[in-house]
Amino acid sequence: MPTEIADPRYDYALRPPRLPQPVDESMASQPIDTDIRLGMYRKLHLLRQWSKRAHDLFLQNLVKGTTHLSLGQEAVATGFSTAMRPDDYTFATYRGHAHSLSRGMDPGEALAELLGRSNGVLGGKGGSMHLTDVEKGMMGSYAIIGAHLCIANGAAWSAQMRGTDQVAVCFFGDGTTNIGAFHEALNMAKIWSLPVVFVCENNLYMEYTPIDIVTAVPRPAADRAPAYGLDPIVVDGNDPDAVYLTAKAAIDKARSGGGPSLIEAQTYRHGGHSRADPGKYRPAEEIEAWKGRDPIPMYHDRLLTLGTPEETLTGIEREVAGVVDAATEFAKSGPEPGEAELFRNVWADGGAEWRN
Amino acid sequence: MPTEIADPRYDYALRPPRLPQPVDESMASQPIDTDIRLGMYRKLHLLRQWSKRAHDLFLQNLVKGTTHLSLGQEAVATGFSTAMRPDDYTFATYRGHAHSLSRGMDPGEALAELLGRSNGVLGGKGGSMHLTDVEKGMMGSYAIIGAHLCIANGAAWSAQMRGTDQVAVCFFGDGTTNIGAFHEALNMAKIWSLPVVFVCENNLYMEYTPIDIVTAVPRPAADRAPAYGLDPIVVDGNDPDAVYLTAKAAIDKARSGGGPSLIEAQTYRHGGHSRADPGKYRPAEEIEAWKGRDPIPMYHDRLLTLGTPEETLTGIEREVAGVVDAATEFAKSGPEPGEAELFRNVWADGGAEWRN
Amino acid sequence: MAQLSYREAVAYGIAQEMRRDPKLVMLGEDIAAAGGVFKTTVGLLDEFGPDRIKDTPISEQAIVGAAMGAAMTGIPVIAELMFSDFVAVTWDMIANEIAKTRYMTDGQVALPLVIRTANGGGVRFGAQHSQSVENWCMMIPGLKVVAPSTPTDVIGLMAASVRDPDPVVFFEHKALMAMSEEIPDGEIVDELGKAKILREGTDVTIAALAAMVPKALEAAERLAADGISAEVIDVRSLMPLDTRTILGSVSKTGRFYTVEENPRVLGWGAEVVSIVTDEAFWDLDGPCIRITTPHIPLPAAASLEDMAIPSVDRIYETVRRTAGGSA
Amino acid sequence: MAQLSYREAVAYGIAQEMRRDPKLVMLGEDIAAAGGVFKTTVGLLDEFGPDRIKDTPISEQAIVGAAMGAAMTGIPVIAELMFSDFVAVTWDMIANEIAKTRYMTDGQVALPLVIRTANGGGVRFGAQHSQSVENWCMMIPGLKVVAPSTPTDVIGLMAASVRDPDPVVFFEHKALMAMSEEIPDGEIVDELGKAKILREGTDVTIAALAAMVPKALEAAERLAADGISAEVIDVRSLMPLDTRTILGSVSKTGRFYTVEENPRVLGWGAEVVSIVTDEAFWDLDGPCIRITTPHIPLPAAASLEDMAIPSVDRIYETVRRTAGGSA
Ligand SMILES: Cc1ncc(C[n+]2csc(CCOP(=O)(O)OP(=O)(O)O)c2C)c(N)n1
Ligand SMILES: Cc1ncc(C[n+]2csc(CCOP(=O)(O)OP(=O)(O)O)c2C)c(N)n1
Ligand SMILES: [Mg+2]
Ligand SMILES: [Mg+2]
Repeated sequence: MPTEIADPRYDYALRPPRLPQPVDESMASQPIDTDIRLGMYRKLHLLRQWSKRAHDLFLQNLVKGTTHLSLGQEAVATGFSTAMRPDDYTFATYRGHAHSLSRGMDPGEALAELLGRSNGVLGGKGGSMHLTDVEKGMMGSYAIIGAHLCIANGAAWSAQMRGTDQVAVCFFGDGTTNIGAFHEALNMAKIWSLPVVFVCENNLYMEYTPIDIVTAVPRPAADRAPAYGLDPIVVDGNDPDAVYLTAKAAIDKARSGGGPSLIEAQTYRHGGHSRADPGKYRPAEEIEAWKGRDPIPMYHDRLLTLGTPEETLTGIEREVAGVVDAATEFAKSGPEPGEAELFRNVWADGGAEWRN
Repeated sequence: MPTEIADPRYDYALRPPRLPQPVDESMASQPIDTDIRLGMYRKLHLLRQWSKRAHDLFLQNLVKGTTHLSLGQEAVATGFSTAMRPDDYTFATYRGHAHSLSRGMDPGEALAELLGRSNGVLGGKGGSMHLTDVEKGMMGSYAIIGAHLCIANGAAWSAQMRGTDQVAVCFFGDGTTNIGAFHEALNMAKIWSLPVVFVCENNLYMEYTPIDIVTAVPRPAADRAPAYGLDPIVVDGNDPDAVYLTAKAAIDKARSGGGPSLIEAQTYRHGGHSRADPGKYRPAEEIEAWKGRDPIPMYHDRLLTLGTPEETLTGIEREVAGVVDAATEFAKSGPEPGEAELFRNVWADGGAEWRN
Repeated sequence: MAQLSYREAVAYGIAQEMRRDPKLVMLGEDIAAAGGVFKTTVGLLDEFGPDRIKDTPISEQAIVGAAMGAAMTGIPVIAELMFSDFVAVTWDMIANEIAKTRYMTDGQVALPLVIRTANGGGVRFGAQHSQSVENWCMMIPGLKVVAPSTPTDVIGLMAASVRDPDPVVFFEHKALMAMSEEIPDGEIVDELGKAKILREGTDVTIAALAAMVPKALEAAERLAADGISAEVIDVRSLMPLDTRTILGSVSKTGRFYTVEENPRVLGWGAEVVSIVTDEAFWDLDGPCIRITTPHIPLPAAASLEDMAIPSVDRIYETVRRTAGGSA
Repeated sequence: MAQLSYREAVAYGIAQEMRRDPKLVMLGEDIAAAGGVFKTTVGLLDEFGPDRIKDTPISEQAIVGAAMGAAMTGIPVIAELMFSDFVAVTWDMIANEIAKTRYMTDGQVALPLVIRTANGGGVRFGAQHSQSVENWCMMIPGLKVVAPSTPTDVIGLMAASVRDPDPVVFFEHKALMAMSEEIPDGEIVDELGKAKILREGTDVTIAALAAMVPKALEAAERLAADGISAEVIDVRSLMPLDTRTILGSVSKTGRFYTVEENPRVLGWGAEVVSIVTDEAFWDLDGPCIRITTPHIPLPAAASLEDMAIPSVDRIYETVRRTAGGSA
């Protein structure tokens, strides 16, 4: 077959880069408690360090199957989870590690699940793409695009019926805005005024394809909001403060009966789509620019500017490193699940019998 | 169970009526050839008289199964089909009789199909909801909501690839705008700049439910157009001239490479959703008002005003009556299909064998 | 005792459960004000109000997804899909999400929900509104599947389905809607996973489902006149499957027939026959025979549809011809 | 002669057909620039350009619908669904539209299209990315279904599928991607509806599909060492189904086994076993036995997945245990 032709219609890495917005410096002066900010700093680090460890374990061939990391996108999970009430609901995709950890899933159980161990949060049965921890409000990671937006509606509807003021927050990617279920979910959320917040993490790519090539509007979520009677909301998904404030507003609105929101958080993944992907279809300049907008050093600087001593931050980083090391030990030490697990929990009676 | 409660949240007939717009009198002065107008008058009558006959035959228990008539909505099919080239493609729903006839399907074969006869256009195998006549560009009537918008894209894509300048026109109802396939189809049509015209016949109801109760925006199609980078286009679906002109503009645009359009034609069905439905969930005042906006007497008057002699119109009506009578005879005289037809045309080899 | 049609039994069964459990809700297209296109939900809006009986947009994925999300957060739900053909539009939700979530989460997530839908043919609606898709659902691990054949079974199995903590697909048959019978007073609660022997017999076993049950019974009547004693089993529940009742009957008769409305290939009978020939192999006096709709889409014309779906004549003649030796 | 992997054979087979028919196009997610997530379409964009190899949005209904609309208007199409689990997202398009349209229109509409998709497990992707859904498609009248087990078969059956005037669902197996073999020079064109006897035997017949085929062959090797002569059939095409080859083999061996990756209930083997026990009843020396994945969603953990999917050991031991008498 002929050699590759350097044509941006073909080779997406040759297209003009899509660069990040500059940091909104005014965010530093937003009235957010230092405790909340430090908590967010810790979360950013937890998500980052844990994910890097997952990647290392993948390279060591201990994580089988596939993994989808959120490296670079941590501010979205961080800002939202910080704005949520413990009994609120999270719905995420296969790229759900950050969301799971941010809601309080045990890092060791999460890692053990990736390793397919019986001490995994799902006993090894779900795997990387399905992290779920109902007790923590982490209502699942869903690996087929679209469905979970509809399911999140159901949880919000249930909260509405039960009168609990709970809110469901549903995360998904830019590519997901083009699937039918997105449309059905948004419409239903609006007509029933459901307490649900839809969060599109626009990282500019659906797997290996630039989102604009396959999307009729420039902003995949925001430009669709009016089709559901909703306001277009865009937030810098690499700024934890901006995300937190936007999240809080939308969640408060939902909690107080104001109905759903659709938020587009602009962000970028540092690595490839999934484990084996080097992410080469992206212009080098684009990757560099976004790595320069990494939420973690930026937030580190902001906290310093706001007066947090460096050693406080270093302390947090070290503490998280310890957590991740312990999680790794926990995960590695777990036994592989066996026959008992195989036939467990198909049905509510705990078993798998389908005939007498 | 308790007796009915008079609450408009329950009883949709108690809701305020949604009234038609007044006739746009300026349409009379639009430069449309008299031949075209007389052709449209004939089509209106053909669709009306044929459908009434189908209804009569249903009452005589000769039409089994179900039928969905377009009584009241004839101007949409009339205007569009008149603006189409013979080799353009039509895709319709189960409410597809008017579209089929308007593209030139033989009225007798169409009626025979409703009667389940072997001289039906589908040999009796498709029935009322699936009228298709590929030779006439009538590419099918589709009975499950949504799919055919995606299929119409494919025909348009094919025309684009073959370089034939053909355009696909796809009709569907207001209720259909809430299904996932609508969203996927519109997005794909736009990004591939397909020569397809999507026509939402907004008759205010999805079956027995008012469209606004289940839709997040007031205009189910037009208010969604911007989500696909398209202009919102609304047309009086009860005015053949208005429909014709709007259709022509969109089809010309598609044919000349300008990409897809989404058009909302506002109209109303005189009868119920399908054969057995009396349509009682609609406010009486609303039904009356829309019957007063019946496209046929309106167009009759317009043609008289424009100088067509009454006897020309009466002649057309009589000619059509003859066609419908002949179609009825043809249909009634058809034999019922038998075993040969039953096993015919599952596969391209003409048969139904699936094993050796 | 009241005389109730199959159609009325649906609403009756739902109402019984909604009275029992104030949390139970239902959603679907045209189910509230209109009472459903098959009039199977008439009266429910009046009794339970618009917050528990919800009309939806034409958004089957959103409907079933909402049912799932509500069920996993403590609200039991009945979702209606107007025609069982539309199961396909939301198949991802049913087959990939609802069926698998309990297992994937190792039991964290419970899904007490029922998907009700009008199944089957005989009403001349054509290939896209007449399918028997019970086999689609039967083949997915994690779904329970029932298909009642009488008004009383509709009520009892509805109760069993609603009370079951697992997701159940509940097939109401379009051709049975007008069938009517006396139903017992008081609460009616049945059990999933139990077939019923409706007629005892000694020569052949005929297993049938839903609209095929009355046909099998009528054929058995005619066979009896010819001296062939047919045991007729209403399978009722495809998942769980009551193999014990079926195997027990076959071990007695030695001859096994299924009467299936689903198209032939991988109809539910293929599984049952495979089990029977595996586990009752040495009891069989001859091959198991599946009487099914041929492997074709269902045609619309009355004459064609009547030829396609198993008829009393076809059942009678098939058994007569093939079981002759054992009679 | 060239050495080609199964993965490479997919692109090779598609390229062969795209060179032959300049009208043939392909669409799917990440198939163009990226060469597909399984790298099964590498090189095609370069050779055939972006108008014939089209990247799409995540819109499976639109993808398969576009394939249908193009096919019915004279453009043959290959549509890729990245994972076969996603068949569910567009099941309405496949099962209700594509499968039925030729019949419903009494032959007016032809649908020369192929839906390619990566099927099966063994790669630890969990319940939503590892399913074997060949049985879903086999049960729908109007669909043809193939599942090749070798690179050469991939190419030959791809050609047969593309050239077939009916819609074909083409299952590529994820666990076979790296398998490699010499393929013949020149055009490779196979035939739908033909099973292949890969190993002759006299004691038992083992029918297997896709990734189960090499396992069945390995088990047969071990059985031979024990003195059991197993005939191994690669079913290859579920629809049309080559019952003649299977029945012929069973009439010789008297013992029949299936090895299926799909979950047990209504796996493809249920149909085959039902046919065999009906039509070769008097040739059988014992029950037919289906060796399948249990009726559970597929778990992600390596240890669990390996227990779930039939292994060489399980095949060997099952046959050894049950066919002992006839050995
Ligand atoms: C229905 C469906 N189609 C395709 C896929 C394969 N797939 C997995 S992730 C992905 C890209 C998703 O992109 P996006 O929504 O932007 O999320 P991101 O991965 O960027 O977070 C695709 C196509 C899928 N999982 N489900
Ligand atoms: C996927 C799907 N869901 C539900 C139905 C049942 N159904 C048939 S017509 C209809 C209403 C359609 O309303 P609309 O799109 O406004 O078209 P209209 O009938 O008014 O022309 C419904 C719900 C269907 N055919 N397909
Ligand atoms: Mg993305
Ligand atoms: Mg309507």
